[in-house]
Amino acid sequence: MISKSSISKKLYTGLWSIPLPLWFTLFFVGPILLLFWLSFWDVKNFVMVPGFNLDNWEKILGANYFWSAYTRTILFALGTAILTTAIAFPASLTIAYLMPLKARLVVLGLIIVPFFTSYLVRIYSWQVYLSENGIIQNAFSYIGINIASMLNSPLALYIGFVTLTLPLAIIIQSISVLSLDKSLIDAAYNLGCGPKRIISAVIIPAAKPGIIIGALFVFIFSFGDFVTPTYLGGGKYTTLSILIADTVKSGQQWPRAAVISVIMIITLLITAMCSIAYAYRKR
Amino acid sequence: GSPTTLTMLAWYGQAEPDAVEEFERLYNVKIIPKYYVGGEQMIALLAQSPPGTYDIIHADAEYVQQLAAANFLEKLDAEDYPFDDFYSEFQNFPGHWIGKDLYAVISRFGFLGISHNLDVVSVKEASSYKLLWDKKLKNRVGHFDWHLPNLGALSLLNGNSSPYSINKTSWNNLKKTTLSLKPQIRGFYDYGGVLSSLKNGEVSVIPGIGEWITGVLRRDGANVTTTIPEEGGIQFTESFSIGKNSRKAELARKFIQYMAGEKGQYRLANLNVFPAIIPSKKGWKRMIAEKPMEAKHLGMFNGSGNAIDLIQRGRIHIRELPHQQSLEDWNDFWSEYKGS
Amino acid sequence: MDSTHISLKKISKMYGNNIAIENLDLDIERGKFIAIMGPSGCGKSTLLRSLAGLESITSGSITCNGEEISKLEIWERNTPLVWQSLALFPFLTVQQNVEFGLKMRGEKAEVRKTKSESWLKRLGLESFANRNVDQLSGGQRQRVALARCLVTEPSVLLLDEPLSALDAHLSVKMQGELKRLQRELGITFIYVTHSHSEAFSMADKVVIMNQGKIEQEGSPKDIYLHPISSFVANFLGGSSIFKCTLKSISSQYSLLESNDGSFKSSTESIKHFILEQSLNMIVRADQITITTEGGWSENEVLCQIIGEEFIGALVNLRLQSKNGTEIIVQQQQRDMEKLDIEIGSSVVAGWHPEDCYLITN
Amino acid sequence: MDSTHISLKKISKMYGNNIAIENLDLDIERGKFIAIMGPSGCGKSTLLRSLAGLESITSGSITCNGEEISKLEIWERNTPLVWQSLALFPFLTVQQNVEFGLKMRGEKAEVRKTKSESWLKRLGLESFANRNVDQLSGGQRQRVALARCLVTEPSVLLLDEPLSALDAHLSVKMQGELKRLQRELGITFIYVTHSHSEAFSMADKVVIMNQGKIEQEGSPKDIYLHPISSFVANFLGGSSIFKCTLKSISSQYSLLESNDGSFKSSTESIKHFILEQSLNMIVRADQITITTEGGWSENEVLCQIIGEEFIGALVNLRLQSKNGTEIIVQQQQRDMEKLDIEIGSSVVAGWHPEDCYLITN
Amino acid sequence: MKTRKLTRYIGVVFCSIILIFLYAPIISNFIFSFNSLRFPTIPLGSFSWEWYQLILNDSLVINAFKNTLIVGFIVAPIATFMGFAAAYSDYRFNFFGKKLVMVFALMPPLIPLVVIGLAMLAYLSRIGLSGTLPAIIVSHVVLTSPFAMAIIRLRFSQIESDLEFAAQNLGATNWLAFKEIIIPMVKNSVITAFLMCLAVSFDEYAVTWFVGGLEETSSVRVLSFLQSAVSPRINAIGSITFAVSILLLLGAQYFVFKKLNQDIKKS
Ligand SMILES: Nc1ncnc2c1ncn2[C@@H]1O[C@H](COP(=O)(O)OP(=O)(O)OP(=O)(O)O)[C@@H](O)[C@H]1O
Ligand SMILES: Nc1ncnc2c1ncn2[C@@H]1O[C@H](COP(=O)(O)OP(=O)(O)OP(=O)(O)O)[C@@H](O)[C@H]1O
Ligand SMILES: [Mg+2]
Ligand SMILES: [Mg+2]
Repeated sequence: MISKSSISKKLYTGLWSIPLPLWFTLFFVGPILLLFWLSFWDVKNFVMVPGFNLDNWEKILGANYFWSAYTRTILFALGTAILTTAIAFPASLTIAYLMPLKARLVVLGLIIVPFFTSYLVRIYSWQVYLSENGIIQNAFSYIGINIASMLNSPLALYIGFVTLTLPLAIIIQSISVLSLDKSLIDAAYNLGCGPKRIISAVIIPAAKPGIIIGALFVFIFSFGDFVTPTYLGGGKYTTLSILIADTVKSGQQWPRAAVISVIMIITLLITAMCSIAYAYRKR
Repeated sequence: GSPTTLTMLAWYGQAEPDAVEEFERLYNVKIIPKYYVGGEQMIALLAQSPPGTYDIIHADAEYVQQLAAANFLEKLDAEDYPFDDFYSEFQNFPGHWIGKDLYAVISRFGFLGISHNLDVVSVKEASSYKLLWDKKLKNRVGHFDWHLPNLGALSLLNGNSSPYSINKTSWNNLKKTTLSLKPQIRGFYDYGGVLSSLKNGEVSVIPGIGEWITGVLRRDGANVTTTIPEEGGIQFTESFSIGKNSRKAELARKFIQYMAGEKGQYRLANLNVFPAIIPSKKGWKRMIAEKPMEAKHLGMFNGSGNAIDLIQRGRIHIRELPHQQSLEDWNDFWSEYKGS
Repeated sequence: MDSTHISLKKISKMYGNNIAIENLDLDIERGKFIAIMGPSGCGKSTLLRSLAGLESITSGSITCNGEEISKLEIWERNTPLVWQSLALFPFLTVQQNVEFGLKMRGEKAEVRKTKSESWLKRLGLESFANRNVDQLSGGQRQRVALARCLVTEPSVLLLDEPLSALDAHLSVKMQGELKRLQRELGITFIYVTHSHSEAFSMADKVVIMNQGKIEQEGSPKDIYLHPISSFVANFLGGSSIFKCTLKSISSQYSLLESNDGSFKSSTESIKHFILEQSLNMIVRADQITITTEGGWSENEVLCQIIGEEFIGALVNLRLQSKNGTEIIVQQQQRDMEKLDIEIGSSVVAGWHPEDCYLITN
Repeated sequence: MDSTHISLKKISKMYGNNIAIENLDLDIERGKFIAIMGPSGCGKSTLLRSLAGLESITSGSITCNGEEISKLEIWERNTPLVWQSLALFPFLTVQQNVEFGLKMRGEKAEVRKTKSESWLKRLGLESFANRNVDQLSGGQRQRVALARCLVTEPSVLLLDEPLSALDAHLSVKMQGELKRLQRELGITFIYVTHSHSEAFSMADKVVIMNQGKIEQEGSPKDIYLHPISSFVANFLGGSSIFKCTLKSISSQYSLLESNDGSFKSSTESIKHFILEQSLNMIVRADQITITTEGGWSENEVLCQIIGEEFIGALVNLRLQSKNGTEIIVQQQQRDMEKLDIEIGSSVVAGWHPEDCYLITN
Repeated sequence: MKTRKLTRYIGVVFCSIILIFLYAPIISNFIFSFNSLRFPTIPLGSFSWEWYQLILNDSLVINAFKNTLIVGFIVAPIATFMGFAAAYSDYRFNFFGKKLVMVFALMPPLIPLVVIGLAMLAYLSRIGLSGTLPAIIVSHVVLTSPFAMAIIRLRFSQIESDLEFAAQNLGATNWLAFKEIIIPMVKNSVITAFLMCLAVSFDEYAVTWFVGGLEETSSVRVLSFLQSAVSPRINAIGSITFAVSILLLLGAQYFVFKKLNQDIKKS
């Protein structure tokens, strides 16, 4: 016998637990399996031929330039994650605790808006500031200081990555800092925790999920970003996404690109799972 | 009635109004372009799209070979196109024929040598690729981020008479030569990057590119030019083909015919996106008559030293896929070089 | 050193237009145990929170050891508070919660460990040290909150109903611990509670609040025996209140008249009053005796039993006189058994003139 | 209709590896007031939460009116719970909180308004109707939580320490309200409390839990007079426990031996025991009398006074015998005044053989 | 007290610096969109509307804008709903394979765009969907819903879980409890998630290029301008997008503030 309530319960559970898995099964699992399979294909005469061989894997895993790109990408992503989190956190604190409600809404709005202007456009615009004879160099020479162009330097890369990720980090962090129970802060003060320590003793642990998830997204974004390394890094800093583009240039070597992708996915998946586990771990 | 549509997979600019408006009017068609940014992605896109999605395909010669090999192109009938009017070098352009079958009609071409900022480097200085190692150019040399033109140019410097067909020793030498250039390099740029870095002075010299870049910059007032060094230059070509299973093959043929004709050629030589040399004699005439300055810069003038002359004198080598090494080897080396 | 530890002078606290504390004065001696009681919403928690600096007072001054502290930051006050709402840190384990205050004081890890473990043990929480606080029962949580403050062994401790979620047995045990702590370390306790037994058994001084003001303060005995207003008498409960008019004063007994008849009271308690004044006569439940016959005492009222509450060894009887006055009588279980009465029975409630306590209306 | 309203059969609840309730059986009659007591962490809240469907029980069955409900959804059970943690809706006003249940039942706005206002009034909250719940005092919040459940007038009401934050005066008033509700509407109350007086004054049946199991259930009187184990006696408090061995049984008195000497007990209470059995002798505090001389009773122990608690009309004395047994004596204030004793004095505690209550060890 | 003021001051200055940083590219973008020169170098050329005229007369650009809006406003609701559903079911239910679902739900942003673009195209063309707006929508939903999920899940992890049960205990069915309790509590994060999805969809170019065939969104357009034609039209497009989004924001804030003021008056 199926009772009315059990139908309604199934309906309710189903409504929430089915859509995303269903959509993903239809439109994501397919591509992702295809991608994985692709990494074992051959390329003959500039055409990909389905097959199963490990050559692509051997080739990539055996290439020095792959590993150097891999380390470089991880380091940049990690650096950006730390940098962005460090910049975003004081800002989130200010927004959450030091601003009146209306100012908070305005500032959060202002932080979201740039997001709607294509990232490509914004990075392109950064070139104007950083390049030789760019705005910054001109400004400095106006006050009598000569500086080198900043384009194609790690600094430029970080500027690009931070442009990409900062709004996201601030928003995620703010959500999590704002919903923190204020009485916990008072309780900590009451136990002798000064305003300097309150951040490390209460706010950070309590807002940990937000901070970590924010940093994770920053990591993911900058790990896979192609635009900044290309347009602000001058292609000099081969990251994995640039390497993918390069790999493809040896005549339709998509299978090798797939290998790199799979490695990237695995790396990010491990990072993601570790950081989520850490974020939601109690204590 | 409302115009029929014609789809075109092309490098940016080939379906902009300055190129196609007249054709569209004449035949009451609307050309819908799909612009691509890299040949590889273009081929991948074609490979994964249903056949017949794209009626016209615009590509560089290297990719025509790949496209034909992969059976993405319809065969063409040479009779349909005004090859008689083309300079002889382009009547039987190697990359476009596979055996007896024609797959593409050349639309325009250009030479790659050393592009340089005239404020820093004179034409005379640019007469040899050795310039690249010049002390004053430290950290002032840029690369267009593609191995074929760059390695081709340096291969010429190394004295290889056919730059893309080199034996193992020469290949190793080429690698050495290339790696020794790395300290001079400021960056590896895509099209846009090349343009802006030359323009704003970030780099002073870029090998392996040509008038297709400097021509654009000059229009914007930059003091730059391209010099073909004594060691020789590289040639690139663009062409039109008809996509496999195109349902509008007839119209596509009309389009190619139009582009190979005088009016089309004249337009192509002056494309907003970047100028290039055209293979049509009638086109040359009109260029020389109407835009002598531009024509001169591109090498379209009468007399010795013009584009055809350079080709005939053996100064120019067609950009090709490597013969004795695999494309992969070259590419891998390029990755390694960038990462070094 | 002055024996006054904390002194509140004319403090007021408004929430918008609501007055939570009004012009309150209170001196607290060092090392004493002060219990604050009062009806729900009378401002007890607000008072503690103001002392701790969690609320900034609207006016008045708070001094501690003679120094003004009302402008000090919360963390500078060293006045740990056991919150009514607990406010445990959900991201820390039980033990980490307890160690928090020590950590803030820069104690070394071993010291923290020893101290926190000893306190967890004293509060019966040793087996929960590594649990998350949301995996605890209500009483366990409350003990964690208590341990979190006790472990810092401060000179003042503010407690807001710290034992309200504990069963009587445990509560008594905790009361013992708290008392011992107060004696051994000389901590000044300011203790809000709604439990009379807690207040009366632990406090050196009881403060009864009403609507943001202090209604009465004094030793437990004093307050119990001599409530200064019918509010206090009522609040403490266990008393019957008769509205009377003073009719005559003689050397031994004075005469009062009420709806329920005329009563005699020992003149000693009449001192300050004048004839024809309206007074409240308060008689404690344990001083009223019921009989079936009456005639043994000067003050007797005929009543009907309307309720009976059996509370362990004692029975509380609620009686009603003909005129509707409610009279509460407390009997020991064993005495009750001798009388043969049930709800609805008519009985005579009587008390001695010296057990009358008179206050103004 | 069967008089059993709710029946729990062998229910268990595990949290991971922690057992919170173990194989518990309980029948609850319709319209009765059941009080559940037990030490902190014994599983009281878990029991209520399981009844309400907030925790899914690990095993066992719960029937309500004979129907199995343990698989029903929470909202199908109609068992409103007053949460120990309150769980008020922070984004709703007081009145909206109270109206919530009615709204969910699809009541019209006017009906909701009338009902909620009447309950707010009965609970003394009428002036807070439009406040946010975080602007209330602890006791006010608790009353909102109470009102939120009461307003739905369900047939079963689950209450988890619903009066713990109220002062005695208000608490008594609320107890009256609850009792009245039970009588008028015939609601079955399942009431968790740690206050003996609440349990004993309101409940028809008291259930004492210990470590997830029921230790004893029965009428308040029964439990008070006849605890079945020393755990219960201890938990209820106010008793002294002597460990004894049964030495002889005569027609009138039986003889028991303990560290503190030998005692006599009326044989009636010995029935089930055999010679040489280890027993606990339990003597209620109100049945022990202290004198300075002794010699008035068969059972006497010389002790020292180690503590004195003044609780209103009563004084609790804690004594210690030479052998360290703790003895609790409850005296009425007025009797105490006659004896001239203080902490440290030696006194003799004595009790009658018929006041001994014996249980197995 | 003094230090508190100082902290606030420093905080506000810090936030302003961040805003300046975030707006710097947009400002220069705006300025150069009116610059007559093709390359964005200093000194500036003369003032010119040319680039705006060019894009406003370019049917491809107009069409791309239209597509962007269509795609964004279809994708954002779907993705927000799916992200919400996944976050809620993770928070609320326990079912077999939940962890796996969560892992998959987080995966799309982990995959390099060029490659997922190709794989998507390969897959979608096999099911006959490639080269259409639905193809773009389908893949954008895949790409954006993980963000929605993460943001909303974060909010859920901070909600006292008792409240929903308290509502059910008072007779609210799960639907009602959802409406009365869950929605009010997560509303803001859902709005944030919606905006985030919109922004990510607006921004996406790599996958869109592959699966969209002849259909383009404005960021694909920007990409081709950037990679093959370097043209201040990029700036013009950017400025228009920016102007539109700031107008949207102002509109939204107007309503929020209106509501705020009403609330303040009420209480
Ligand atoms: N979520 C949980 N995870 C693990 N253990 C739990 C959890 N919740 C409660 N417990 C444990 O289950 C036992 C019973 O808890 P419960 O809340 O029922 O106690 P209680 O009788 O209500 O106590 P109190 O009077 O202190 O409120 C306790 O020991 C508690 O630590
Ligand atoms: N944030 C607030 N905004 C407005 N009024 C408040 C606020 N907090 C408390 N109040 C009011 O101030 C008065 C005093 O509150 P307080 O918490 O001090 O009471 P309390 O004596 O602790 O009561 P209880 O015994 O119920 O905990 C109450 O009437 C309460 O409603
Ligand atoms: Mg309070
Ligand atoms: Mg409990």
